Amino acid sequence: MTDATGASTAPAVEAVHTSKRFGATTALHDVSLAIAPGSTHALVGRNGAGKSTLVSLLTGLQGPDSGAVAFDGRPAPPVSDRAAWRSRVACVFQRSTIIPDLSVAENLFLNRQGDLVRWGALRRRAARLLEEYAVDVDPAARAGDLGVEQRQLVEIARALSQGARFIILDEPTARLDATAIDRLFGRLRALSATGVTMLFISHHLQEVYAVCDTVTVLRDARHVLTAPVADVDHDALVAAMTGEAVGLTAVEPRPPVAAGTPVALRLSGLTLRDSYTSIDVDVRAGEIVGVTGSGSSGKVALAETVGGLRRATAGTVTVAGRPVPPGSVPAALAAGIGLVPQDRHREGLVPLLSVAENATLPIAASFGPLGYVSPGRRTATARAFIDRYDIRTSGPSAPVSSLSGGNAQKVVLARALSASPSVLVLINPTAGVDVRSKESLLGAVRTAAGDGTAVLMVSDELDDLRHCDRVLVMFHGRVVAALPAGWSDTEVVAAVEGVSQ
Amino acid sequence: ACDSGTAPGTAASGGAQGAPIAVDLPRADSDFWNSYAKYIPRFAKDSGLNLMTPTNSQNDIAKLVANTQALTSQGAKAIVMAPQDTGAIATTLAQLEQRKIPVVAVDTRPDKGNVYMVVRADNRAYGQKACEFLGAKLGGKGKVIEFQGALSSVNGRDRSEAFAECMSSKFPGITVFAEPTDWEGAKASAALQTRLAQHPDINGIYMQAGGVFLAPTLQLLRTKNLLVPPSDPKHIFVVSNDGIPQEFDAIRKGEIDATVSQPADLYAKYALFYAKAAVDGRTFQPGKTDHGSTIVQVRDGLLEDQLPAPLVTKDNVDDSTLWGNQIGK
Amino acid sequence: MTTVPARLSGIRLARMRDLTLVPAIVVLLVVGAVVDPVFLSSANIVNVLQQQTELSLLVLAETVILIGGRFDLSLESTVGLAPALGVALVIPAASNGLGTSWPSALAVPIILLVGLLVGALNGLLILRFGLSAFIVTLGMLIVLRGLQIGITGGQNLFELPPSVLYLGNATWLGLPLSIWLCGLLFALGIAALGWFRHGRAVYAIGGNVDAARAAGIRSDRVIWIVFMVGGVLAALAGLLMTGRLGSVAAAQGQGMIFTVFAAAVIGGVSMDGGKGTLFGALCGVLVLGLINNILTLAGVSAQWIQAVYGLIILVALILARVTTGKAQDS
Amino acid sequence: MTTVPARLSGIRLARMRDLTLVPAIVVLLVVGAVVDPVFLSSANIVNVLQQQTELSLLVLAETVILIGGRFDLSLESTVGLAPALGVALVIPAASNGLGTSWPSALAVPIILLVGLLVGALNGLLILRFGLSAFIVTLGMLIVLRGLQIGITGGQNLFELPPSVLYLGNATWLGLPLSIWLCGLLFALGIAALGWFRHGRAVYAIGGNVDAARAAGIRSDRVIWIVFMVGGVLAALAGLLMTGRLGSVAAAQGQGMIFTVFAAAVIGGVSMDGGKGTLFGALCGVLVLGLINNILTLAGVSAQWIQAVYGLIILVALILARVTTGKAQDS
Ligand SMILES: Nc1ncnc2c1ncn2[C@@H]1O[C@H](COP(=O)(O)OP(=O)(O)OP(=O)(O)O)[C@@H](O)[C@H]1O
Ligand SMILES: Nc1ncnc2c1ncn2[C@@H]1O[C@H](COP(=O)(O)OP(=O)(O)OP(=O)(O)O)[C@@H](O)[C@H]1O
Ligand SMILES: [Mg+2]
Ligand SMILES: [Mg+2]
Repeated sequence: MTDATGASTAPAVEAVHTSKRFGATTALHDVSLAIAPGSTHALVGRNGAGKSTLVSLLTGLQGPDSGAVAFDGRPAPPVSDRAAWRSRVACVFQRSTIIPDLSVAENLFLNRQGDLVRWGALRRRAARLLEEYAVDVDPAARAGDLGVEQRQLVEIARALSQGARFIILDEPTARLDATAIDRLFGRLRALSATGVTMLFISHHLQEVYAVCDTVTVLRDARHVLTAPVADVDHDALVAAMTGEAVGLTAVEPRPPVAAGTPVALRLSGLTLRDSYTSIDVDVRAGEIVGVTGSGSSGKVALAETVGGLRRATAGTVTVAGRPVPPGSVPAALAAGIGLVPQDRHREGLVPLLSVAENATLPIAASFGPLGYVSPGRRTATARAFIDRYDIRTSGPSAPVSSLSGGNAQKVVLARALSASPSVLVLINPTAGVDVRSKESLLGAVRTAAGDGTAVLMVSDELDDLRHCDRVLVMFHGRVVAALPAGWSDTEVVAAVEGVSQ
Repeated sequence: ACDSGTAPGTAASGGAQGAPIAVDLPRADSDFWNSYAKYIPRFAKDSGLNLMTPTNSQNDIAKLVANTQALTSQGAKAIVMAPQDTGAIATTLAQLEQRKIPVVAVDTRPDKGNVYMVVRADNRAYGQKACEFLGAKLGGKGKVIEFQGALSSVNGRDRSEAFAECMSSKFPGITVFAEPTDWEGAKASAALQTRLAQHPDINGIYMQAGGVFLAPTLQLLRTKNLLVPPSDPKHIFVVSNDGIPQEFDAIRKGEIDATVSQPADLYAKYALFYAKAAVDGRTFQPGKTDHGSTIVQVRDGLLEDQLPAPLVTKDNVDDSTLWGNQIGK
Repeated sequence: MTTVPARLSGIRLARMRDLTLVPAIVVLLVVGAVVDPVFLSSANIVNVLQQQTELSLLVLAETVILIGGRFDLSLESTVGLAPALGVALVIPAASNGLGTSWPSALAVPIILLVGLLVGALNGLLILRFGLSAFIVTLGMLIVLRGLQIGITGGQNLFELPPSVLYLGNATWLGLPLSIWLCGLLFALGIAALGWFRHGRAVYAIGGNVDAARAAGIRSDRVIWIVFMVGGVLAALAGLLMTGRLGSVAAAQGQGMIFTVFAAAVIGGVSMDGGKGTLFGALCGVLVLGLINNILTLAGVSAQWIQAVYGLIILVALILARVTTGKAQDS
Repeated sequence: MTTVPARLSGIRLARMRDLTLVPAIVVLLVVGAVVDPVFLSSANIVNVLQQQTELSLLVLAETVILIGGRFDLSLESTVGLAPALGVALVIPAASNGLGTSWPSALAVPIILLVGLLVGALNGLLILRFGLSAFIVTLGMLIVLRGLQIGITGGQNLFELPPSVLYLGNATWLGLPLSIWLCGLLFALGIAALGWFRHGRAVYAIGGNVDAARAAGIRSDRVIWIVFMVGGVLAALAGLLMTGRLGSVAAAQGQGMIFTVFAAAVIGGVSMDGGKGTLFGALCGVLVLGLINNILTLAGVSAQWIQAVYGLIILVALILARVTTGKAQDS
């Protein structure tokens, strides 16, 4: 299957007229895709366009309703023959496939341990692999105890180490920080150089341009275009994804917050042992303050403390001059703090409940007297959220587990904003959200700020941070830099890496 | 709502004429009650009764109540039941009394409420007989282990109390280890094993139900090499209760020494006899009966026909009138 | 991807899952009528309903606890202990009482209070000490059953004050009071779980306790209350049973918990939490009750009745699965 | 964030969770010795072990099934049905047999085969039809128990062929064969679950079935095999019990499943799947056995023995919780 043998090389992987429906939802409609051997192929599209569904067909987790999948010109193995699939394709799935109660080492070599497991050797192999990918994780640790980012790195290391000649990465970067992404890209380029074929999914279009040679766009379950990346510029790509011929608008500078505006959120001397120390931050009403830092900087723990998920060992959080009782979400809510938690699957959503119910959990009390929750009013509110935040769903009563990743994230944001909080704490709010939705999400945050909400936004994404009035950079549990609007990307990256000053 | 007489002829086992008579079996998992269940249709046929298909309440009082209601809906004119839980049946009895459906209680006596007749053997006498037999055999001293039933069972309680009273008053030299077993053979076996480790000189066993305890006990004694003839000083004297054929076999082989034969055949026969008598409107007085038993008035309005329950030993084990010698085999 | 048909079908599906057992109930009603015309008589139907009242209260309690993602095995022992203690405290020692001879008006309040305390204790051990609900309530089951035997010496109590007898015996407008009571409590429960904030919170906690907590739900408090309500309902079931049977049996309630789980799970309640409805659970209770009644009326031989009963449950399940096309979870 | 202490503590924690019950066992041994010096005699210890053999085989089966994220309630009925069927097919009708009078050498193979078939059927219904494991195995429990009563007419079977008696009675090197057998099977089980790919697959499936499937594990096949192994182990337990008690009781095994779950969960096995070890479960079995033995030796009054038993379990749990500082899951 080398190119040298002739022009009629079969595609490394091919989906031919595949369709897939879930109940009344058509997730894929007659989509065809062929990936040339050795190429790095990008798959883009808005949330719910059908990307992950296509991945599930290409990895044999689900069979198509119609159409077929082929590898190297030969039909794909039957869905039941998992071993055959695994020899053809490795995948980093969008949803975590880590088994929390097993060790990191075992997760890395799941079902590849050999018939008789030699634990010492397995741990050493795992340690070598992790070292190779520069993941600072103990192979003997329980996988469920890892942070989101470490878990993602373990999944990536697992997929890349399987030795398959075709690798799919479904939004691998959504949960990684900048340095980790750089390292990943280095690794992908090296693999590509050895002739490995890749399918890469991301909502960061600059990443598509950085690592891919060809791009395929899906829109509303249909194939829209396939072209070399060099032939489609950024605006054209966005237009293909959204179906509108409008480019992205640049981030509008926000009017500075007036000097006399009262402080809405004050953190004084906030300390959480082993995580962060003596954090003093004031956020004024209407101000958006960004917080960034590397994986172990303590930024997430800080945000979770403000949201009431953790109890600080010292220091206080005050909202509008009143101290907030620590370590209690209801108290934080009562004080007017809304939170978008880090992991939407773990602490963001109740999968079996409807979109409407998930989005309105904190404000259920407002839908009627004596705790009565009027379904009509709840549905109406939810419908307004679905419109405002552009949530792609079959309706307010659909279970939130049927949503695509990005749309689920929008439900979490809708929930945090539902109570019209005076302080909004966001942790990676746009993780896994498509470009256009990202705009509308951040637009909603800006609108909230414009209405006087103080926003504390923890994010690794420069695009998110660009909407902030100032950005605090944390390093090893301390704020090491405060950058006013107008910073350059390199300034932030340098501060995050701890090389500034 | 529903009064008697509205139900059409729903008797499941047709053939015979006359008022339908219902029987509820208390359980289907013990040899004694299974023998009883086999005798019921046989005697019903013999005396030409219109017997409805017997129901089974699986030792569950709620099921018994439900069965009773279903049977009355289907037109039963008399009900034979064996309420193992003797307290919980009071309300049902009151309701049946209101509807003028006579009840014959077999094996147990309701704690409260009236029935037409109680047909049972005297369970206190079982405990008494076992105690006297063991006491005599052991010469008034030694150690005896007793497998009790469940504390919530009136029959078990009667046997335990009578046994304990008799032992303490007549044979104070005998130490009794009373083991609660919930009628489970495995529990009895475990208790015996533990006690034998603790007191290797145990020389008597009283088991309140041969059906469940016989095989586990013999098996354990066999593995401990304690199944020896009475002449051997290591012999453990065993008194059982029920009178199933396997107990008789064990007596013949000298593995156990005695059992109290609880008359399954007479239970069935006289339960149906009294049910028919009730439908026919007959009445009975306390005193001797024509079948070798005594009717006693246990409280106002409650008569009990106390059937004889013979102690079976090597001497009379081949008596062909014993029910255990009549079935199967 | 049009949304309108999707929305309709979503609603349809949710409703359908609730109605899964309705065809089974209809089939059972037809079969029952064929087996014996007595079956459809109002007397028989009332009997079936009344016999299921205590079970249905336990199912109500267990369903709410299961939806909240927990477990309670000790309900069946509360059915026995609560009335036993309540009665033993007010009757004279001669009738197997404890000799305290408290005023008999206290019996019913004590019974309900015992249920409340048992629920509170379960909640305390599970939530404060972080113990497994299965094991705590299993231990509690054994302890409570043991306490009942200890207190009563294994005797049945049958000198009951009239207040204790009332609920299980009274008839209102031609129907047993216990049926009215069950109907009312189920209606309340369905309303609370379906349309009230705290009821919805139970679903959220059972579905994902971390997310519920992050959304500001005081999950420990809600679950604690659920356990206490469960205990009170179990005590109430015990009260009804005591009244209906006219005594507190030493083994009262024993073995019920299996049937409770069976009814709830057949009715579509998940053992994993967050899923199921009270209406479904009630249907589960009815199905089991009808099967029992029909088997009795049909006069299935005592030797085979249990096998037939189990088989019908299995077949009913497979049918429910086929008609709704929805896989259940373990 | 240095990794070395984290690694150490990780290992320590995992080990500790396994050893949670060891202090409880030590305490029980001391208490037992104080209660009665006979307790520590080798005869008594052998008794305790032998009495637990059947239970421990069921716990072995249930633990593997629980780790795989499923449930099997029907194990306890296999304990009764498998020997009943195997024996009834070979003994003459006069001894309550079925009248087939097959050669008695077939009895043991038939017994094990029945276990295998029951497990296979459970697996089929659960995996192929997507039914809830709880309900399928509950239905199966009732059906099998019913079948046993139907086949034997509710009679105990007393006439056993010697091959059936052998396993439960024989003694090798001074120890009952059943103890050797249990020890061997547990050793095999611990090795398989700890060091073999298929055993590790059971953990993976119980932990996250989607992830396991994505990793190429044939989860349905593994679970099916686990159910079949469980059935065979239950049949073997029935065989041992039959031999030890010298008959197939009509109620053989009845009520054991509660104790099985109690032992497994006390031993640290999670009802949610993917968590627990066979060693822990074995400790759970021992704890329950020792408590029973000590209560018997101590001669606790029949009236209070159950309450004391339950209380000790609860206290043991709270102690285990306090000593390891690890919350259990519901
Ligand atoms: N299991 C399912 N049940 C019902 N609907 C589903 C299911 N899986 C996916 N869908 C629906 O199919 C559509 C496509 O989903 P998919 O996950 O493929 O989107 P995606 O392109 O990966 O989006 P994202 O960028 O947000 O990850 C969505 O409308 C989603 O709601
Ligand atoms: N409760 C805790 N106990 C012990 N260590 C903790 C605790 N909470 C956080 N840590 C440690 O503190 C450090 C900072 O954690 P945090 O989750 O805030 O990092 P982060 O900067 O948000 O990383 P990421 O971007 O990957 O989410 C980590 O090393 C974490 O392991
Ligand atoms: Mg996706
Ligand atoms: Mg973090």
